[in-house]
Amino acid sequence: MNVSLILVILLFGALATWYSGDKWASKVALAFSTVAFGVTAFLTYRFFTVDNPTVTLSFSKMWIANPRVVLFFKADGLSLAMALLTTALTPIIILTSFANLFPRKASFYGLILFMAFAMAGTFLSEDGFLYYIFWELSLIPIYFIALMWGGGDAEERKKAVVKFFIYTFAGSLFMLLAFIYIYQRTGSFLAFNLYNARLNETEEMLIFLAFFLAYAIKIPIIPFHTWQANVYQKAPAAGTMLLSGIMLKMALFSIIKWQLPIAPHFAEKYKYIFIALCVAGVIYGSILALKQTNLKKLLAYSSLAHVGLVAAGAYTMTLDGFRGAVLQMLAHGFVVVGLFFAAEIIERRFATQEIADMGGIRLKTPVFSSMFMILVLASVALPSTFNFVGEFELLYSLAQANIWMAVVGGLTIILGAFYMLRMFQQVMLGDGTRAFADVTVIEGVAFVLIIAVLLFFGVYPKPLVELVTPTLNELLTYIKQLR
Amino acid sequence: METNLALLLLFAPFAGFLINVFFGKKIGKNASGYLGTAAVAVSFVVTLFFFLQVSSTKKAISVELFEWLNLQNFTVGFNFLLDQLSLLWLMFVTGIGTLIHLYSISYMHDDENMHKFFAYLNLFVFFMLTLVMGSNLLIMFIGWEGVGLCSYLLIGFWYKNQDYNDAAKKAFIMNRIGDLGFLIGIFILAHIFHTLEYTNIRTAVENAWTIDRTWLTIAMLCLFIGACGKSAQIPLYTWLPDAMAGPTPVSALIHAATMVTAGIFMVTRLNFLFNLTPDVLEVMAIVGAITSLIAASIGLVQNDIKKVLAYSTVSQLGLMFLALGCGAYEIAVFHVITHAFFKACLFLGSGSVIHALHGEQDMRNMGGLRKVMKITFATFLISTLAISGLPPFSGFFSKDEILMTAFHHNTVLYVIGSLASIMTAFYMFRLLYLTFYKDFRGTEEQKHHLHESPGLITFPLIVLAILALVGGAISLPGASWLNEYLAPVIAKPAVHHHLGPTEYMLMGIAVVGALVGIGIAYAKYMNKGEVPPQDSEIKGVAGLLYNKYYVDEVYTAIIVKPIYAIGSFFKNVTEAAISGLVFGFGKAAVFLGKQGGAVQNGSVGFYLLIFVLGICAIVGSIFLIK
Amino acid sequence: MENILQEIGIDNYIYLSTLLFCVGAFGVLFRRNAIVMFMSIEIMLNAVNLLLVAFSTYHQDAAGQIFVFFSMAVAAAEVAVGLAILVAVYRNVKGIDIDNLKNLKG
Amino acid sequence: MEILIAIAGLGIICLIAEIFNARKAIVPISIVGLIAVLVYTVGRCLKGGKEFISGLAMDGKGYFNMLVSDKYSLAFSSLFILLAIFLIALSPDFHKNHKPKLSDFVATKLFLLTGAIAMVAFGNLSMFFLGIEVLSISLYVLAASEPKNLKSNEAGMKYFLMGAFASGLILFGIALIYGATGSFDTAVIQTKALSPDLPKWFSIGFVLLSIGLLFKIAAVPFHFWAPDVYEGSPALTTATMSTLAKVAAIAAFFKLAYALNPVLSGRFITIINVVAIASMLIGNLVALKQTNVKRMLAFSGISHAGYMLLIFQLHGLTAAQSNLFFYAVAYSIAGIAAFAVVLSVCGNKGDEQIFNFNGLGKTNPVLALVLTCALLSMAGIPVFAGFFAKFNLFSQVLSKGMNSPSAQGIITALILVIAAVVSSIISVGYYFKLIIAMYSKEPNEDSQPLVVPFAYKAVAIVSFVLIIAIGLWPDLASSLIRRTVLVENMIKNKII
Amino acid sequence: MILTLFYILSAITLATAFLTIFSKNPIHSAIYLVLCFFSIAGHYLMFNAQFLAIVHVIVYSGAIMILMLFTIMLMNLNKEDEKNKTLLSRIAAAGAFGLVALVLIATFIKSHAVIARYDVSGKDYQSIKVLGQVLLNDYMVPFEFASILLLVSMIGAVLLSKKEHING
Repeated sequence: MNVSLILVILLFGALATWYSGDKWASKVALAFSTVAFGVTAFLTYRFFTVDNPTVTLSFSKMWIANPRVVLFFKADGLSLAMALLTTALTPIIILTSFANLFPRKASFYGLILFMAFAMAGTFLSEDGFLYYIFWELSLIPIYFIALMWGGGDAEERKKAVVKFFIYTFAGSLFMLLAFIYIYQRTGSFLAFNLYNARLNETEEMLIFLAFFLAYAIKIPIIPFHTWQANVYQKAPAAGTMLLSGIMLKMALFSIIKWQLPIAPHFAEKYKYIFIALCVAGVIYGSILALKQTNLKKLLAYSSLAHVGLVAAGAYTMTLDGFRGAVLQMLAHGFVVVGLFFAAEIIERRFATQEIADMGGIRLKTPVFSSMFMILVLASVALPSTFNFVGEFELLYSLAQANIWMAVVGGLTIILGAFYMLRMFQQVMLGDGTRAFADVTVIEGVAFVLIIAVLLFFGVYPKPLVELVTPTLNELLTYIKQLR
Repeated sequence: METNLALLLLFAPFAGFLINVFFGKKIGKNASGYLGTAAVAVSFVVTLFFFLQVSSTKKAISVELFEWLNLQNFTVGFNFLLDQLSLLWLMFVTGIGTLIHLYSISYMHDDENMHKFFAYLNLFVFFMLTLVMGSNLLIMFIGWEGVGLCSYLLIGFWYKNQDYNDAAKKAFIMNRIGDLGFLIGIFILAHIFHTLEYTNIRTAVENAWTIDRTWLTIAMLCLFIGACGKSAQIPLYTWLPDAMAGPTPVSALIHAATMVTAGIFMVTRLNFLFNLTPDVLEVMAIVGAITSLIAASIGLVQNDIKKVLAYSTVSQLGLMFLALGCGAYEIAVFHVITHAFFKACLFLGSGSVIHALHGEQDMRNMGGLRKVMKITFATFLISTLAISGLPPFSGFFSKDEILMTAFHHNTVLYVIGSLASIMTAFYMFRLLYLTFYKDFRGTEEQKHHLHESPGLITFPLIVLAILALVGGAISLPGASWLNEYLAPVIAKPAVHHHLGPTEYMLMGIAVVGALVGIGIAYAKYMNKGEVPPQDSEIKGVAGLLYNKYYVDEVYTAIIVKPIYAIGSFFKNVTEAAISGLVFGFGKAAVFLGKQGGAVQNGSVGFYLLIFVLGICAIVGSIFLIK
Repeated sequence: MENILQEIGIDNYIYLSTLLFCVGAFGVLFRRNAIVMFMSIEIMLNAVNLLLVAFSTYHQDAAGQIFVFFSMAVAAAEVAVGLAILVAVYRNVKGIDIDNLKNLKG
Repeated sequence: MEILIAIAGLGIICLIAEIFNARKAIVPISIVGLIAVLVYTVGRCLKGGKEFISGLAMDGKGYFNMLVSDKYSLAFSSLFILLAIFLIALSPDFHKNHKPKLSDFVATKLFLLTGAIAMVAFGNLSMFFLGIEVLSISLYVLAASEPKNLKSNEAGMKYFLMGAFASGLILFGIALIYGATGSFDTAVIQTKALSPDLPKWFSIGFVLLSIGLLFKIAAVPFHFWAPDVYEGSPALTTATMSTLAKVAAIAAFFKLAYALNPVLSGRFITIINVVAIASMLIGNLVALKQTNVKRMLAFSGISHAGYMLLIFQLHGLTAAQSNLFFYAVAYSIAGIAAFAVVLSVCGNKGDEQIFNFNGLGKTNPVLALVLTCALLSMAGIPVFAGFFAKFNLFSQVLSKGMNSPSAQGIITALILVIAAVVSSIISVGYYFKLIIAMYSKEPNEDSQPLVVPFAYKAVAIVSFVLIIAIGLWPDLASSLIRRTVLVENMIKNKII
Repeated sequence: MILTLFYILSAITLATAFLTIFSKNPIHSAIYLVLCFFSIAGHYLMFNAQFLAIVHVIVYSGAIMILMLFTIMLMNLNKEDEKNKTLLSRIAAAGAFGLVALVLIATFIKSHAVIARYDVSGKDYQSIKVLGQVLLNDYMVPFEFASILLLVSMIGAVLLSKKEHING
């Protein structure tokens, strides 16, 4: 039993879902994704228990002779953690869509599973080429999900989605070039070999920047973020959740796994520029979130701010920064899915995303509002939520790098509280007369799962820390050694 | 055993919270109220147990649960420390908490969300306990933010009213500003000491590590900013008066007795560090003094009964910081305790009044309640005397010590503090007179319904009044039990002044000052029978004061508005520009495509012409051009 | 027997066929009558044939001349097909003016 | 040789079948025959065959080195045969209103195939020339094969005029090469080309020949015919042109370039680079505004020609031919898949505007899926074949640049790949226009339910499967042209 | 003497070629073209390639030009009704002609190969016999392939001009 099983289940699940027909699609998808999560969790458990887990649980097989590509799915702490995120969120996301009366459900859920497959593949791949393939592959389902099941004006949506696709595609092509370039040096795409490519200064710069372009667009880091808010707004909730919950983590993960170890010298030399850029994104996103009148857009910009901090932490190239980044990725994944789900629930009931049209919901829905509140609080990183753990480590790593970065980045906890509470106030509080049904059982289950994760790991993040720390240390050793 | 008891202490309120959240509605209002009260009472009992134990053994109890955060340089565990300081705090937190819970059962009885109220209160107590019990800064931070959250929830308890929600939000955000400072302070301390445990830091300090004083100063300053946020000091004090939007028991518990003293607790906790940074202490003293004066001056003219009390709280907190700034931690703690007694009593009393008047808070519409609400009046009077600093009430001792310390520290600060005290005496008596004396100025209907509050409300009042009366006993000048008790946790005890002539003179001045304040109030509101004018008629200095020096407006103008303006700029200019740039690429591509399409004009002759020119170009460039 | 090129020089033939080729190309560019354009293309092909023959002599090699046969076959085939297309066009538009064929563009 | 004979024989059988009123048998016979030939060719391909260049003079002794059967020609021949099978399979339904002409169409396509094979398998320039002429003339005929349709007339006319012009140029080039070397035999030319006293005519001739071929593959600035002709021709002819003809031309160009002079001059490469960049960018840019699918694919084809020209950034001939072959396979099969869908959708409508595709995702999800994958493959998105094709090309260019001694080499390589990447990005814009039409627009109200003939569907699905299969096992395609591990294993296991 | 002959023939060739292009009437063009072909045949004769010259005249003048003339007659095109191209495109055409001629000639002049002596192999290389041998031995494959070419053009011509019987 090794990690490739996760991918097989997800891919097979995608096909099965597609064939199962509209009536059963959602259930089949849920079943498969849950199994995938179960397998991932079991593998994680095994990871702690077996000897030499990276060997036992990895999968490696020659794929293409020329270029030399190996089907290498590696089980290390980092990849397992990200796979856990993916497989844990997928069933939740599927659950959140249960109430939606989509046409062509089979394709919809099939695409979701396929996307989960691609994303899990991205996280598990140890071979750069393979990684790139999964990276690109994950674009296609989300494109269709957003295009076909999205809301709002069709023309506007198309524009936003195409812009998103072209933009991200553009970025990743440059990453491909970078990979090819290094491959010419190493003759192999295996991460280890790529790390040891011995590039000179100019080469490192170009490669770093190529990677940066890909990741900056995907994460997004300002000023490459313009696709984000529109797509988040236009895509169906499940799509937005996939995008913000998992997909953008692909890029953050990649910074740690690929970009920094491959171009460590350049990164070390100019890291402050990138940290500053990311931190600027934090402020920029927060301030923009303040001005939003559309709920989903507000959440989008808040996401921009949060991931900016994660990226900044990753660029500090310290254990704290890396670990904080990973933990915060996981935390943000859950919380953002929850928040978008809350937005979706409101949209289902009120048929609007405009904050101004909402209000007085708390009056009608004690359960929903409590859950929403908890999510809001987690999002503003209240201690004892998972997000705090991540954010604390991130800010601490920034403080180690440069105290002013931490101060500026830390403004997020003020501004974040500002816009999130303001949003909550306008959306949920106040007086209102419109009817608003409280959460259904399925919706409630999704919320409870998310909240449980956020609170549990907020208090007891140790398992995750123990999972990722050795791997991150290893990566850091590479980075340091190569210096 | 100790661990389990400590956990019981900590989690009893949390259990109360959970039960109230999930089953509150089912078990009914009274049950949920009593349950909440019982939960805190359990904590109180356990605290008492520990308190007695520690008082006798003089050994701190520490409880270690599990590792929480794991950073490169240090780890943070869920560890709790029950030493003299925390137990002292726990005593009055749980004690007063229990009383206020009890009070709330009656006070909130008409509210449909009573179970939620108790849930929040319990949660608050839980977080407050976490804050106090935590053995490191980060656990304290959990409580620190947690109480802020509960404060937010409780201020906005009546969430239908968006003004209340605004107040709640404001409280949370202003607290968060402080929290950022706190967090940065933590970072620097962690960087310096590689630990956040108080005991470890203290050991490190005492072992005379070479510590970078600059960074330490910055760290302590940051922590002080945190304290400013939580304890409502300049410039982060404006949330507290607004926080009065919450139900009165909340104001009593959170915004008078417990949460707002978290800043003082923190500073006292870290006194061994603050001792190393006299500059920060100096700043603290100045900020405290100025806060106390400004808040008191605003309090002079407020007409909302709770607002007056709120400003009074800010002012008293300022005095406490003045004491801290002078390095007299025990004295600050002393004042915290006495203040908790009398201010809680005052708030609860005002709550009783408001309850009787069905929500009326404007003193201009009160008066003459003395006759109807005898118990309330009596307790209120005692507390007012206490806060005004008249012997032998508890406030006299604590305040006097502060002023005395300030006098020895810096005369200017002393003068400021004294002025604030005089003002306090004035406005408290103004409050008393306007509320309880003369004739009732409200509507007939209100008058008709006037009544003394039920026993559940008056009982806590009586208890607190008694405490306000005798609370000074714990630290009598010259024979302070408190100082001795706290000695293990205070690294450098305050200089204890022998009661010499200067000291007696200062006491005299204080008493006289208080009397002067009372006298003016009497003259103005009893003799002349003045009633404060309507809002629109308040002008001049009074207007300035009444509008709180326009600080809120200034903040809006220099912080909030600019942020929104920047936001607009970002939204309308930068976003549009970046987006335009991206789309610009697309548009440019389409434009070029159109041009290219236009060349494709369908004429074979033209195509061939280009063909031939292409040949010329290629052949020429290969063979003819050097 | 004397190589005739000794007298004339291969260069001259190259220039001649190049010129002839260019004249053919010119004809294609200059005229709008499709049939004259066809003729111009024939001129171009003939220019090449001439060159091939000249080179054949230059190398004293038969292959060049053989190639000319192929070239002729190609020319014939092209003309046959071209004229067939021309007829089809003529049937539709009643003319062979190439400038009338501008429907496909953009 | 035997391949050529077999195919020509099939063509003649088609013609005879018509005489004997066995019209129904034409297509099955041709397809079965071609499959047999394909199997034979692939078998030969895998079994052996010399490497291209070194094999130029060796194998064709029996025919005076007129045809060579090195791996390169065999591999490309098998691709052409495969494409022809698809194209012929599409014929009967496409020409169902012109039944009497079916034999002509099929025979023409078969002859066209012989031309294409001759173009890559030549060992002598005369074979090359005749091959390209057979191909071109067949295409002129096919382009104009709807005599009553003015568009078809115009397309045929334009193609003919310009094609004949280009043929003249090619001929001129061949003549000059002959003049310089005194032979049409590639092996002889190759040796002579390395001798120091080679007259300059040779390179002039080679350049003119190249220009003629650049015209055939529709590279900028010789691309103007392509969109008009593609648009005007019957769709099946367009499919032929954009897949078989283009691929054959680029294969022939590459072979010619390295068969005739193994060392190309730097200037020539520079020109090719400029042409490549211009083709990629202009093709994709102009495609953005097209509303006619065939025209769009024409411009897309121009840009693909540009990509394929990158192959001249040579770092190792073996790798280059393999990369070119791979690209050709990926591009042409995706093209077939796309055209199969275009035929299904527009076959009876007479025009190929994008709005005809509206709502295809709902009305016929399978076809929509096929077209989507074909377009994604052309855009170079993994895991489709087109991605590996682009990947290989980029690798090759970068590898050339990185292994060149001068800094200029790497800069050139970077410029080329970045231009390629930018144009890929642009291309997504119009490929997705079609995809969007299929998935996010409602079906046109007046449209009748689509009746898709079995052949169309079959071709679409088979080519779709191929796109994916080649994407998943890229070695599959490379094995034909190169000794891969796969081949080694097959030989070891005695499969071949 | 031969050189003079060359110049004369060349002059005729070029002149008739130009006249072909400039004649308004297609018939005149055709006739000038025939003349041009004859002059080219003259060149062939000068090279002593008699067989080729004859084939050339037969194929070009006899077959191709007749085909063209036939088409012209068929379409009744023997009128001078062709509109001129616009002045601009004519100038452009002339310019392009000038340019391409200049470039090519210049290239050839630049690459002028100094050839002191032209080989005389003494072998017979262009008699009918030799040509036949070469064509049917060495060039047998292309020769056969040319048949396919002609077949294709034949099918094509038929295909394009065949009347359709829908139910045939």
